[in-house]
Amino acid sequence: MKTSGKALAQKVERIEASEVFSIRSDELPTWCPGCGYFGIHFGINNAIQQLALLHHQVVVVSGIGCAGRYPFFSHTYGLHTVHGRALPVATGVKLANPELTVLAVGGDGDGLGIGGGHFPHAARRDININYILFDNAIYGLTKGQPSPSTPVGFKTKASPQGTREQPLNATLLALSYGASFVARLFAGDPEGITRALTAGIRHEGFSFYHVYTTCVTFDKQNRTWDHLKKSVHALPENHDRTDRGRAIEHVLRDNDSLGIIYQESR
Amino acid sequence: MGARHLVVIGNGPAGKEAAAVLRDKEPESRITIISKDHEGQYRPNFLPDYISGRKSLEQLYATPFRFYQDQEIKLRLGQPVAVLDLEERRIILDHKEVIRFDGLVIAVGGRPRIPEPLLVFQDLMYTLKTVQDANSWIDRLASVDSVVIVGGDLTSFAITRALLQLGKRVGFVFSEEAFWPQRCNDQILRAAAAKLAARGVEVVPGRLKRIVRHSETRFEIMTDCRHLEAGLVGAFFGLVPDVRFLAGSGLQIERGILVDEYLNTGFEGVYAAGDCAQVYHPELRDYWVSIGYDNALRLGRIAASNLAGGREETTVPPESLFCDQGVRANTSWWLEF
Amino acid sequence: MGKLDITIEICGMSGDGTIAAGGLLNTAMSRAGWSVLAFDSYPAEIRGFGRCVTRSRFGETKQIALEDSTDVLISLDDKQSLSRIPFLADDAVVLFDNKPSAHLAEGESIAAHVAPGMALYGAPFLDLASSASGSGKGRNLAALGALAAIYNLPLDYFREVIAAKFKSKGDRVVEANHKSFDAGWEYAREQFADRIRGIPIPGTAGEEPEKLLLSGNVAIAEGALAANVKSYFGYPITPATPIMEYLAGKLPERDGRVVQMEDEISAIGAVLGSFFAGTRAMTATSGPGFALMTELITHGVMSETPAVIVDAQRGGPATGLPTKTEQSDLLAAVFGGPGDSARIVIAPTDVTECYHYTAKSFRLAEKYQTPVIILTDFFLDNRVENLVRPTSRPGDIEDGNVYPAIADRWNYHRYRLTESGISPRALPGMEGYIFPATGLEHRQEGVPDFSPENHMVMSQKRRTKILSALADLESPVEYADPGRLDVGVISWGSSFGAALDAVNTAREQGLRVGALKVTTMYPYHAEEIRAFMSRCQEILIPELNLSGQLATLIGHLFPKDVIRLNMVTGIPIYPSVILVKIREIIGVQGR
Amino acid sequence: MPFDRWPRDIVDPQVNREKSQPIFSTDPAEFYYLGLNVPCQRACPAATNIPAYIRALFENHYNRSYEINRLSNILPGVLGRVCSRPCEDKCRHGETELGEPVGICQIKRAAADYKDPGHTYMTRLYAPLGKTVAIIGSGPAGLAAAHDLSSTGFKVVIYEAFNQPGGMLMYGIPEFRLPREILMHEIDGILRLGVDIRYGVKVGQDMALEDLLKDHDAVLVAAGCYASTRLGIPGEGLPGVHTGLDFMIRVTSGEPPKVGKKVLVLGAGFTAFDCARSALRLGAEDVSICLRRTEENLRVTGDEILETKSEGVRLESLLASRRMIGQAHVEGVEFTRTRLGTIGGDGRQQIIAIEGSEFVRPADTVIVAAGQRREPVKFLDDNHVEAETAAGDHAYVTSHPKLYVCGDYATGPSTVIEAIAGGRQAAGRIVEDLTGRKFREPVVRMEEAQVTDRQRVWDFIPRQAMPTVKPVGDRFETPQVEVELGYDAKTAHEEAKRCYLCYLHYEIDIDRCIYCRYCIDVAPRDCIKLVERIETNEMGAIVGYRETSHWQHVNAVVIDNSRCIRCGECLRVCPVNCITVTRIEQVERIRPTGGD
Repeated sequence: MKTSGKALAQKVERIEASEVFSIRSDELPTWCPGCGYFGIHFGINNAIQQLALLHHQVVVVSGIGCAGRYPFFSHTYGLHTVHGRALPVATGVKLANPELTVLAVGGDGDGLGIGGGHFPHAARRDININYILFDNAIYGLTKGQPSPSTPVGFKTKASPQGTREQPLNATLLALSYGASFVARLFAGDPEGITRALTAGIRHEGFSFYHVYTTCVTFDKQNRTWDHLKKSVHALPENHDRTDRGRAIEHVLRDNDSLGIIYQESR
Repeated sequence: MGARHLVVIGNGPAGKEAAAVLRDKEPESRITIISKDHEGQYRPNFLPDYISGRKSLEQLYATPFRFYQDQEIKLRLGQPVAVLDLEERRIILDHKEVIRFDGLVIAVGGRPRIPEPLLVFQDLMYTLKTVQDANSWIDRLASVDSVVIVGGDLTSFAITRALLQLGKRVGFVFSEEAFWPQRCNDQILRAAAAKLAARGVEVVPGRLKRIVRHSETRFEIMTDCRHLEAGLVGAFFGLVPDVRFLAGSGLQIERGILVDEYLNTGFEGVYAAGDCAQVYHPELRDYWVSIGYDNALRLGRIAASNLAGGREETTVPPESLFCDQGVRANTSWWLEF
Repeated sequence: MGKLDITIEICGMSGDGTIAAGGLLNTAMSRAGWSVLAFDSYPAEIRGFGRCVTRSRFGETKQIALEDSTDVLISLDDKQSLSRIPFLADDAVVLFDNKPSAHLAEGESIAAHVAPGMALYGAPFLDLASSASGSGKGRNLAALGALAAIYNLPLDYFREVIAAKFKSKGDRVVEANHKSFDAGWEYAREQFADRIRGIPIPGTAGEEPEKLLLSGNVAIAEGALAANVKSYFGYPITPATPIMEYLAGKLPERDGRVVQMEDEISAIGAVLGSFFAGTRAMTATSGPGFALMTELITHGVMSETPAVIVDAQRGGPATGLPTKTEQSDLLAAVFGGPGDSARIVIAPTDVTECYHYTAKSFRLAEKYQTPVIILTDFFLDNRVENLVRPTSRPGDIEDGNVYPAIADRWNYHRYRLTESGISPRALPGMEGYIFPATGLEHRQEGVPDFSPENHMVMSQKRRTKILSALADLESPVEYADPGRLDVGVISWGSSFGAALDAVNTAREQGLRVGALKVTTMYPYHAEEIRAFMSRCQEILIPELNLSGQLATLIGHLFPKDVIRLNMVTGIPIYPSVILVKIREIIGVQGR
Repeated sequence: MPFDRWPRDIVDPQVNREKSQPIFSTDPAEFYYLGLNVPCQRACPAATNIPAYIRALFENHYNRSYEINRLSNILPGVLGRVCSRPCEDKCRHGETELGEPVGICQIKRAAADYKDPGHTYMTRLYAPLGKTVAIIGSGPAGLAAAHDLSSTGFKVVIYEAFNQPGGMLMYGIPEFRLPREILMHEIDGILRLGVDIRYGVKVGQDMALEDLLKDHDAVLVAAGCYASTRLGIPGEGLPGVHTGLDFMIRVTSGEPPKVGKKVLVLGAGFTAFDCARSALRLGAEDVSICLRRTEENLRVTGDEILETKSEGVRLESLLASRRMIGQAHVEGVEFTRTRLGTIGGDGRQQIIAIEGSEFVRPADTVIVAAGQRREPVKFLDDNHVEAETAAGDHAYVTSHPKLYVCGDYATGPSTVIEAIAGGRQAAGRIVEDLTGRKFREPVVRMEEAQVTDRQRVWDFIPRQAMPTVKPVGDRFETPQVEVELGYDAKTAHEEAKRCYLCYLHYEIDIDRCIYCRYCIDVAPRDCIKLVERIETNEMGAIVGYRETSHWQHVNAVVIDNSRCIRCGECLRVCPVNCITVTRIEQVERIRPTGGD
């Protein structure tokens, strides 16, 4: 229903006064309009603001890909590294200065493909970094090739007969790699992202956030907004997030539940 | 930007002349000419001779592009004006670019006029105002040998002469709407008809009722007295100022944009000159319109000079104005006829 | 208009369909009989970041370089196109959308910058497409339609290529695009009725064998297919990805496969493994991926395992300028990696050579048991030329493997010392020839041996082998009159076309100059190059890197310092730039 | 900043949302919003719900479309032909870059033309209140007031000086513009409510105003403007000189005056045009309309000017009449030239007659259509009552407590739609004064709307031309030939598609927006903005946006409804379904028992 002009104006003024967006950089993001990354960006920003982290105490490390651009749009320290190497670099940053809040961001190609070898070891090492995987199941920046999380049968120019490889389930991987904090999230639910991050950043150890998102430009068939909005749902209320085995069992059964799936108690 | 931005709409003789004078008077100002034509400035009065082959295309074009470059006049060709906003002192071009101005000379010239009752036949008649029009005439004349002229303005006599030179048969249906902006009176009409007939033109009596197209090169023209056939029909009812974009601007338009003897439109810094202007004559206590190349140049000069701070009056000897039914015109062509 | 030579440029924001429109234009023009050389540039980001430009040069004779002056500019986004203004010819034609979605301040429209003498054609592309198809997406096609009308281009070809391009998306998409195109065409027909230009239709239409529009990348893939490649292992990276995508559509029909690997390290690894087992395979990458591969490439050198690697160069270092052209990987390709690891490096200069050199590279790799690196660059990869479908040259694609003799069975030394350095290579599955291959230094049998003598001998063997390949590699080609030359221009890769174009113009102007094309980068034909140099007063080496990498590699063959012309602008070098330099060296003013 | 502004779980808000009840508001800010964003309805003096009736016609609900009109403007079939169309001047579609306004009026006519022949409009009737009101005059104002008063429960008696109802509709508008059966049909629909009408009674002459005031609880004077303004120049009394109104009354009553070959019409209003065109139909050969200013200033629509010129009438500008020439009969008019002067307070250039520029135009008939003014309805003592203009032009009350005025009589000559609106407002005033209650009041109705099926291609449909009788000669066969033929049903439907439906309000819910700009990407024009601030006026209505391209300062993505053309593209792409559509329109709230 229509909001009154006054209420709308006041809402905007409240947002302005809150300075909640001071966590954004000055640059308009270059992601395609409609990209799910905007939702993730929104969620991450709100978490940083909500936790009242000092912007200069936050470092965002990225690899290559559309998500690799992230540091340019965030009013924090940023390090745009090379393809697949965000995690080792983030590890170095955190070890060098444990005071910093370190966020490693990257896409599914970056983190599960070329950088897939770093993922288990970051989890094993359990350094207190936050790894946010923007999983749109496609290589967007290179114009739409299948990625390690692309489902079987997905057709692209590089896979005209449809992909044959089984997709990787990043949540399941993280659980089995021994990550001490695992959340599964959705770009269309920035509030959920904020909630998970506020918990995960406080978590002492490697926190992994698997975010389902979209590529509106190159994926019109699989992980679209419409499909995601229909399939995702909250974790069951009785979900026990302290039991790794049960968490794995749940994830094997249900690929679409969102929330903090596992957190090792410290 | 400290310098004034002076804009001239129209790149005809009046517009070009105005810009040149402005450059002379205000060396520091930014000057822009906006023209909807794609070609450079040409002499419309040479078009009949161009059709008959007595003038070349080169002779039509009056001012080379070099001139604008040397004078540092920005020439925007092929860019029609959509809106003139005198309140905000800005022009919105058809492609939505917004141009602000400090001073303005409107010198848009005219477009061929078709009287409203004949609008239904508009597509069947050729007019003559631009080089493209002339080229269309040349193309079509290659395959027809008879032409009917309806109307009867000053250009119609020039084209009739050109057609006779080309050996075409010419029929002429006078209209009381002819001699726009004047109307014909019987006396002139008889005199004109006699002159035309003496040159071998078939002057058709009666009022134009209908035009029927039988084929691309066969038209039937019906007056209330006669039917006749021709390969091409030309409409010559004078020009009306090409000022559709002025609607709602606040400028007063009758047969032209009404301006005072200093060519001011009543709005500060906004002038009109050339065929599109209707100028007040204090001595005659009436408005007059100018027709023809030399008049346009003169008005362009005066408008520019006044925009640049001068106070030059348009002085035309009353006796040089042709007057009929309360409408006066000054034309070099008239004398020729 | 006399002899046809027209450069048409389409410029827009990424997302405007600029590249697609350029592709359609090139295809249609090629079908209609024109010779085509086209090159697009687009930003790394899919949307938002930047400008897309397609430049197509059409002519009656084969075009070898792009010039810096544009005859026709189609502006799909004026903000982006403003940057193209300086490149417009004095009598250029500019098509633009005259109904943008918002008001523009003075100067923001391209119309503000079109000089008198140029011709401005305004048509509401967006509105035309929206009204014809309900969506503004077809604005690029409306623009093409207007272009086709203004130049009286043969309509059927456009309709055909549009149908072909969108066929896979269904009839409705085809129809929508046809409608947008027609809307542009009809609008222009009507509005510009008296400003139709027309250009001469080449007399060759329908007479010559049908020409294909090939990009360097597709030619490489086609060359590989001609050589019967079985596997492609790769990882997405601009500008090499199209090779993978093209092969992905072709290889499965031929019992082959494309495997997208998890990174470039695994890609080169799989290629080496495949050749080791006797099956032709390849990979393609660009600078950053190539850097990842260097270790395994040197492994291929050490273990004498064949491999075919395309390094599609882009702006560097590091991630660099993914969508810009540069020729700065030359020394890395020739010398990069640990140890003395000579390998074969070849660099085609045009699309046809992309085809032939790739086709041949498999045989070279097999025969000389070494990785073969094909150096291309963004410009060459993406530029499109139309040519008669190439077929492989005799001998190029034959099996190059040197198999061991029956006599050596049960007594086989994989790395046996020979005069040429080439040791017969057995393939797994051959009974009686079992050997270990290793990246450790090894004896003739293949077992590790770090003794001083052995390392010396085996290093020399590998070097001799590579040098002996010269006989099978393309010699430099001279383009010059006999006798003394004031300036000799040596160039390589995609820059050579511009060099030759400049030299041709200079010769027409009566200057004594010549060009030398070098396509074999390592080992190189020192004698032939020296022979050319010896009759030149000065040697000019234009190339797209800052340090002058070719000049560094071969400059020592010339007694004086060679003159370097280096540019790292991200765009191809234009003939006019080289011509100015030639005239400057000779001491003539102007172009 | 509270971070609990995510009042949702992950469900598609479009799917599970319950349809909410409409809200009614009297907040002035919402009225302001409507004025800015539904400009057609605001431009209509009677506040006709234009988008709603166009949409109804689009859905082929002709009856419904007619009824929506009927609710506000009482005489849709008549207005569909003769309305001055203030709405079309304000139509969004007519904004500079968007083409031409929707043919709102012609769609209205189509609704009237194509409703079921047997369709009867059911007026909501209240129980009789036992009070009576007399209305002087049965023109549009009187009829509208009679309609409202009668349906509210008053006994209404109309006193009409002529022998037929309709006032200017019957006597001022020629039949070629308004066929009489259409007019009578709609008048009957009003009289049917129980309105008594006495013909041939001129109050103040045939009957005393005092008697009326005695017999009725209120008297509403809606007697129009029937006194012709004279130019006050010599020779106006000559035979062959007519006033425009008298000329039209004689033409419409079937006793047309003789017209000569050359006719000059002095005047610039609708009447001047009607006179000129009627003169042609009476056999004149050369008809000119003489204007003091130029065509630029005419209130007449462009179509009307074009049709008039096509019939052969000439428009001549810059003429001020000085005197009529002639002895026994008019032979011509002496004019002076006028010229433009300085810009006056109205922003227009003053027009001054030039002394000494006299000249004569010969004429056989001269029609002076210089305007009308009211002829006061007088008491027996020759006094009459003035409207209390202090309370505004539409105050309707007079210094006499039982006497009210409306329509042209109150305002001076205006338009049919203004008269109808005035009549209805005067009726409301009377009702309130006599009962102390309000039965009707304007409110803003808001209701969540479903997405429309509008298609972008419809925005490019050109305005459908109104077919007229062609060739022009066929119009003169009888003076009754209606010149405008009306849209056929298909054309009307096509034209209806063009309406943007501005009554739909698109809004981004800031609480749910992820700032992804998908909507901006697909927007057809700069209608969605990245804003730092929203500017409001003292009422709290939005008046502007402070835009920014600095990511840090993008506090909201907002839809500027005054730029929005309701294409719906944004809504179709929004990934988080945060765009809502509200149908917002001004309606008349009817209180069953009346309210305060």
